[in-house]
Amino acid sequence: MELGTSTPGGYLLVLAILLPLAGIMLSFTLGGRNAERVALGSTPFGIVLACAIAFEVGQAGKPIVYTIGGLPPPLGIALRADGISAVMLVAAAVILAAAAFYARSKFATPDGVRESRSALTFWIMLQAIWAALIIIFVGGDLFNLYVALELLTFAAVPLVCIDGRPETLVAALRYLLFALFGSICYLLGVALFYGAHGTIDISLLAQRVQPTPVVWMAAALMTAGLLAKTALFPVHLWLPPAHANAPAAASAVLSGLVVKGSFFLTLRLWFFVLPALHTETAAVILGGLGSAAVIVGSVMALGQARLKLLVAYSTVAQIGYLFLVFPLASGGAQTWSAAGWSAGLMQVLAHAFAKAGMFLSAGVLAEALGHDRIGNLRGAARVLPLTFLTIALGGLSLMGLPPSGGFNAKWLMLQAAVASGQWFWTLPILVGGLLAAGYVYRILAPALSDGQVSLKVTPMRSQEVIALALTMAAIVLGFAPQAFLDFLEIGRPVTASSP
Amino acid sequence: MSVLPYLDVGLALLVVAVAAWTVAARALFASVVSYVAYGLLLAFVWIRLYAPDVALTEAAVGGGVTGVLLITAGKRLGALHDIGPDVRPGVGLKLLTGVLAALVAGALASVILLLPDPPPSLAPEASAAIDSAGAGLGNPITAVLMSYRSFDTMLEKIVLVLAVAGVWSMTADEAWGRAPSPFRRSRPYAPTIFLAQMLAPIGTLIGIHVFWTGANAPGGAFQGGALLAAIWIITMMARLAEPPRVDARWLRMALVAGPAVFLVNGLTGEFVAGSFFAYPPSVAKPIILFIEAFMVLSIAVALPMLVAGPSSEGSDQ
Amino acid sequence: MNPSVIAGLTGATLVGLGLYGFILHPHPLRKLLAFNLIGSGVFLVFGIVARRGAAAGFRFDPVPQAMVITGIVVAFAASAVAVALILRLSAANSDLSLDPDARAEPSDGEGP
Amino acid sequence: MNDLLSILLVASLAAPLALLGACFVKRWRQRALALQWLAPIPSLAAGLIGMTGAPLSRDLPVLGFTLYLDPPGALLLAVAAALWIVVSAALWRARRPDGRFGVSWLLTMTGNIGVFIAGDLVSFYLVYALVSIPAYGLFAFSNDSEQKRAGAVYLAFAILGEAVLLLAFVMLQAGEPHASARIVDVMGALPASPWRDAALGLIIAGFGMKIGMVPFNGWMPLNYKAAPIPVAALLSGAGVKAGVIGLIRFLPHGVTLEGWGVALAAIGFLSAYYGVVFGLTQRNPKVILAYSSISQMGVITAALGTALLAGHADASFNVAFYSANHLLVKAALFLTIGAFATRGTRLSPVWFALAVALALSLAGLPLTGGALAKLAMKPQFDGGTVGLLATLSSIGTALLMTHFLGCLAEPPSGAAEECPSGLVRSWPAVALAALLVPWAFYEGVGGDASKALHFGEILDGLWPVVIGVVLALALRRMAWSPPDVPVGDSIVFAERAYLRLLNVGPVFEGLDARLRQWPAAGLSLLLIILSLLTAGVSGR
Amino acid sequence: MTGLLHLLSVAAIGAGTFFFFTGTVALLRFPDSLTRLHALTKADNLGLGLVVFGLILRAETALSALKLIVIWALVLLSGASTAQLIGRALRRVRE
Repeated sequence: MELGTSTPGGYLLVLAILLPLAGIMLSFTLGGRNAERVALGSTPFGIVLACAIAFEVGQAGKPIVYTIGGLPPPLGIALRADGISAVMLVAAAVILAAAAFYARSKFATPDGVRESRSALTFWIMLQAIWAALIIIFVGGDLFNLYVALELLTFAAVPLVCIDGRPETLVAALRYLLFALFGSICYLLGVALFYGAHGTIDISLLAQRVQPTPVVWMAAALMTAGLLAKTALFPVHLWLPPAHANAPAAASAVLSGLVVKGSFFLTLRLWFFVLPALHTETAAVILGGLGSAAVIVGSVMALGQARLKLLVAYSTVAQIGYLFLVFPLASGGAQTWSAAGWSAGLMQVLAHAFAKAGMFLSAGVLAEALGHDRIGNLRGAARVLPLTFLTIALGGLSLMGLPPSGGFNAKWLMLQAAVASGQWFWTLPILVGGLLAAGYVYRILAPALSDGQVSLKVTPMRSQEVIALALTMAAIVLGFAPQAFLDFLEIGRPVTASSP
Repeated sequence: MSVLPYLDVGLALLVVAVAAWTVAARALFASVVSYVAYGLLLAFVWIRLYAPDVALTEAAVGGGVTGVLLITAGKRLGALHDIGPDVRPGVGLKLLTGVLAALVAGALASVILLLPDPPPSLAPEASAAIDSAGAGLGNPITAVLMSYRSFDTMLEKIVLVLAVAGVWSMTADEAWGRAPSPFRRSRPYAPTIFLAQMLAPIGTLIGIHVFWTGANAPGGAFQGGALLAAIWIITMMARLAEPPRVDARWLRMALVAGPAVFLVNGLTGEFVAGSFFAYPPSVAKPIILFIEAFMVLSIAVALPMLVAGPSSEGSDQ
Repeated sequence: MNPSVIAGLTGATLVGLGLYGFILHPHPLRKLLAFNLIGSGVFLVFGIVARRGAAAGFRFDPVPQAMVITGIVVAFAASAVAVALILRLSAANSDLSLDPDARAEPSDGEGP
Repeated sequence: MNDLLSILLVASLAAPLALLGACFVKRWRQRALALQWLAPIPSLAAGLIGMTGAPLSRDLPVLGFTLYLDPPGALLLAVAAALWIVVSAALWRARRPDGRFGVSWLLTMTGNIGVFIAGDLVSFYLVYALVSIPAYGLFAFSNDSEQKRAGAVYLAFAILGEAVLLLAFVMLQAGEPHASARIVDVMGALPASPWRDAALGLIIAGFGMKIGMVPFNGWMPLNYKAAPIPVAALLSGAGVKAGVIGLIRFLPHGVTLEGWGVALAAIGFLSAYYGVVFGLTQRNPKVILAYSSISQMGVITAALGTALLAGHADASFNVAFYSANHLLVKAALFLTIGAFATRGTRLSPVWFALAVALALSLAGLPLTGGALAKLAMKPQFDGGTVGLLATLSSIGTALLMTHFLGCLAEPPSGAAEECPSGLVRSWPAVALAALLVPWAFYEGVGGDASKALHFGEILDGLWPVVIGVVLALALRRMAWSPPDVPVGDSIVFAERAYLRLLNVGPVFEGLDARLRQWPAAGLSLLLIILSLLTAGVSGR
Repeated sequence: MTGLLHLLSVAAIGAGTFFFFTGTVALLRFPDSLTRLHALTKADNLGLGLVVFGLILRAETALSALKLIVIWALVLLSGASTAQLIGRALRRVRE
């Protein structure tokens, strides 16, 4: 494979990255209302670029590559987009655009003010998250990815505490410090990789990597760092308060996309850098943590009194599912391994859309009712039908009922578990589904029952529709054809590592 | 034979001891001061590793600017908020943490000793590339930063902009748009003013010098910019200059100038040199110096803004 | 014992010390200091990698050194954001503990 | 013909879905809900056409679904569709359309139609979920604590069943070497699949939950007690048949699996007697009907078990016919409760005679549809022990149904209001139809209806009924008072166990709070580093 | 480079190191902050001055000699200012 030279269409990758970067700088310089205009104005271009990249990848049938400055790795930095990058790029662009348009009313610069703190911060950070995610999805150089990860953290933290309440500040600080802990572990791993093999380019490393203690230490450190940023149980301490306290549009992006960024890099590490190694035990460890996350996160979600905290704990649980991909897709060229791989990516996408939609709905709900206490939702569906439809559809995907992306993910995961004889993993998948049904029931059953609820504020129809559109995307994923799953395989290194 | 190995060991022990004190000190402020000393000592370790560029950076940032940042914060927090004794960890926890941290450190140390021999290196490639590409840069680090890994460098500058935006986002809503609070409220002492007055011209000169020589010798945009930043900080501490309002247009433009010029140049690279972020070989050096000049400006503005923190109420008179 | 081995061991020790402080110290600013200790330990690992990579007339491999410079800047930016956040928190709240139960999740749903 | 049938099959699903879509537009909602009774018409047509002839399989483009119709499915489809039409028409004339209820109704209808024509694993799973879960909305959206409880229990079983079936379907799929998801292909590959036994166990458990198989029976009495009469009629009649068609589709045909056959037959007969015994302890006619359903579904399970035991390939026809009869009769019986409650004591003898015939039809009273159903089952329960067991169950059914008739005089509160007047007025017609319609279909599925008129057969059918009735009257005369058994019997234990399970909540909360302490999280991270390192270095 | 210059250079650097050493000893041994400060500044200025002088003798170009002098001057400047500031701070603490 020629991964060291630019391919046709590769320039799109650079453009996709530079667009939001330029947006950040323009927004920062122009300030005030222009920050919002720049951010909103660039989203359509971002979506178009993401789709163009996906199209190119699909056309080529193999990853598209760009070597920056024409200087190939190991000295230079390469960008690569394979199937999963392309799909994630599109998903990220769509969800970010949705969150941006949803947030217009809350983060508009008030009249009579030239510039307001929260508006400027929001629009800059949103674009920064976008830029960081794009780099994470297409980056080919581990150190470059480190900088992108930091960019992601620096952008995400101010969003958590954007309204300045003390509890959001604590949540943000906890998030920041723990994320920094994660980054530094990751960086140490990068240093060791360089020390061992003299390159940190993903595809070059994949060719050179040997199962030495140095490499294992590097992998362990990087994985741990990424787990800290992904908030996989038991290092999820920062996630529930951070995601539950942020404004809805930010929560949607944080839960739907930001944690997926570090998860994506974990995938890259184990499946793209280390595919040649025997990683079964490590995969079992990751799967075990994922299973624990599914169970604990779901049980915790069941017990929450506030909707946003419930949804946040549901994220803890759903992140757990993602990590089952490690044992389920580690079989290299085995057929079941492909199912495991598709399952993992399907889960990433379905959760991203469903959870973003649910957080946005929770925001509409909290705004309209003046609270989001689950105990006081009796009859709320009568006044907020569209919002509860969104929650129901999102819940469908979280539970893994058809037709939804969540169901497809579970179906494929179970398929891989059964076909590979790894029975154990079916248990958390099924129990997690049952528990998810439990917490979705806790929201929906009272809301749909008879009861009197009065609206404090009339919800904005546009916000409700945006949330619904996102969850509909999660549902539509349930009809994804085989071609889509094949697309996800583009560029996936399949070595015949026997289990 | 040579005394150098003993000096190395002594230096290492000293660094570790100061670091240990940073962790162990009871009082917050003592810990902060200890960390600043540690940062300066570390610069010597870098010299011993033949990394003068890093040593410069470490001294300027690790010891200098971070020092001001932490000491300011430590002073504000030290008396006010210390965590009560009730949350102090118990012995068992300390022991467990100690053991696990030691295990990780031990594992790290052993894999460092196990690093392959002969070691892999990109030095030959870098050397060859510098010769052939004709970047005209004698300092390989600058070549790497500005050419091979220019993408990283640009991103890093954007991280700085974002950090400034992040710091500013911690402003209380009422105070938005004002200037950050000055470093001292009362009138500064005469020696501070004297020092600032003396240092400002010399320091500026040295800062520019460090940036300029960076093309061929240790130094470069970041180190030069950090020096200029330090000068501005001292000037503000002496209240010879006041921090600017955060919504000042010139400030914003100065902050993004470096990454923006970098980005525009990266874009044009596609048309003039056939690839994004490539330089036409014949004019590579002038272009790089041109970009670096703007980066110096951005760094010199960004670091003081990061240290100054968000604007606060009543800081606008 | 050549300098790079010494520096490597120093780096590992710094990482260990930093980890200890980072995990145990309740005060966020102390955590931040510990984070910076870990960070400098990590940079030293880059440093010895660069030192070991001396070749082709260079006394060091320039690539890891360049990464350290980038890393130091990023770490500084992180510290600045963290300090701003800590100071903001101290202005809003006298308790700086990060313990999740000391400050329960918001008692009411008057959230955003 | 096949083209017409294909179109009808697509229309069967498209019609209710189109109405569902219309419900989301405010202007159209009222109209759409009022027209619900039209939606099952294509299904009825498809069922009637498909009842004869070869099975039809159609792959739908884009969606990747397969539609499949064979005569057993078509029979159930037609009968279920007819029931939906009748009840919908009556209900939505009487009742001001309520969006929540109406959408649940349409979704359940779509699922119920779908289960009979879904031809691949995924779409079957989808429609099966549709027939199970939205039904919650038909009775549980109220503030009445009994209804809420019934709803929660119902949903718990439905979701649990879904989970079990999901795993079962995954195993079925994994056993199919060519990655085809068509049920026909999958079932063809099952006997040779390495996951055969696990899959079968899960299938029996999963569909068992739907048909109230012991020990998964507890939700059914709660549900039928809580549900309004028309809803109970539909759920007990048509809804439960989703489980039956599931067993028909997903148990292997023409293959001898002795162990599974014996187990299934045993558990079937157990359910059959269990339903009778516990039904006798109840006084609420709705609850008694629920126990009767448990019992009748037990008979069906037993029949499928004997088919598996003998490797009998045609059992699906017989079972389908038996189920179709049960579908009609059980629905009519629920309406009987409503009709009798409305009419109060002013009962004509004709009405009473009809009610008796209906009730005893379940026990196989000669000349009723039930007699035909019993005849249809004969090959399954041919002689020997199973014959005896089947006869015993007939006696039990007669006993239980007589008890039911006795309890009709004291209808549950609200029964009169629940039943729309249209259904009360047309009740005799409905009852008569339930008794006679099976005669029209029996020949269609290859049976010989004249056989049922032979004297020997009539006699054979009559004596168990008589014994049952006499026993019931004797019990009544003796003023036997049954022990006080809570509705749903064993469900009480399940609920108690569930409540005890809730105690793990605080345990998890404690664990979570502890792990979210900063030092704990930090140490966890170090442990992760060390364990991953060890995992790698130690070699595997 | 002549031998004499070399010798002189070594002597100057050695003397400078000695002053640093005594300054450090004083820092550790002196009783209070003001005396410590006194010892430190004196020793550092003189010590650094001698070291710089020794190095100037070895400088190859005038420019690097100049740089060394600038370094010395800057250290003098900051040392003096810092000492002043610390002294004032101490006085304020005592009052």
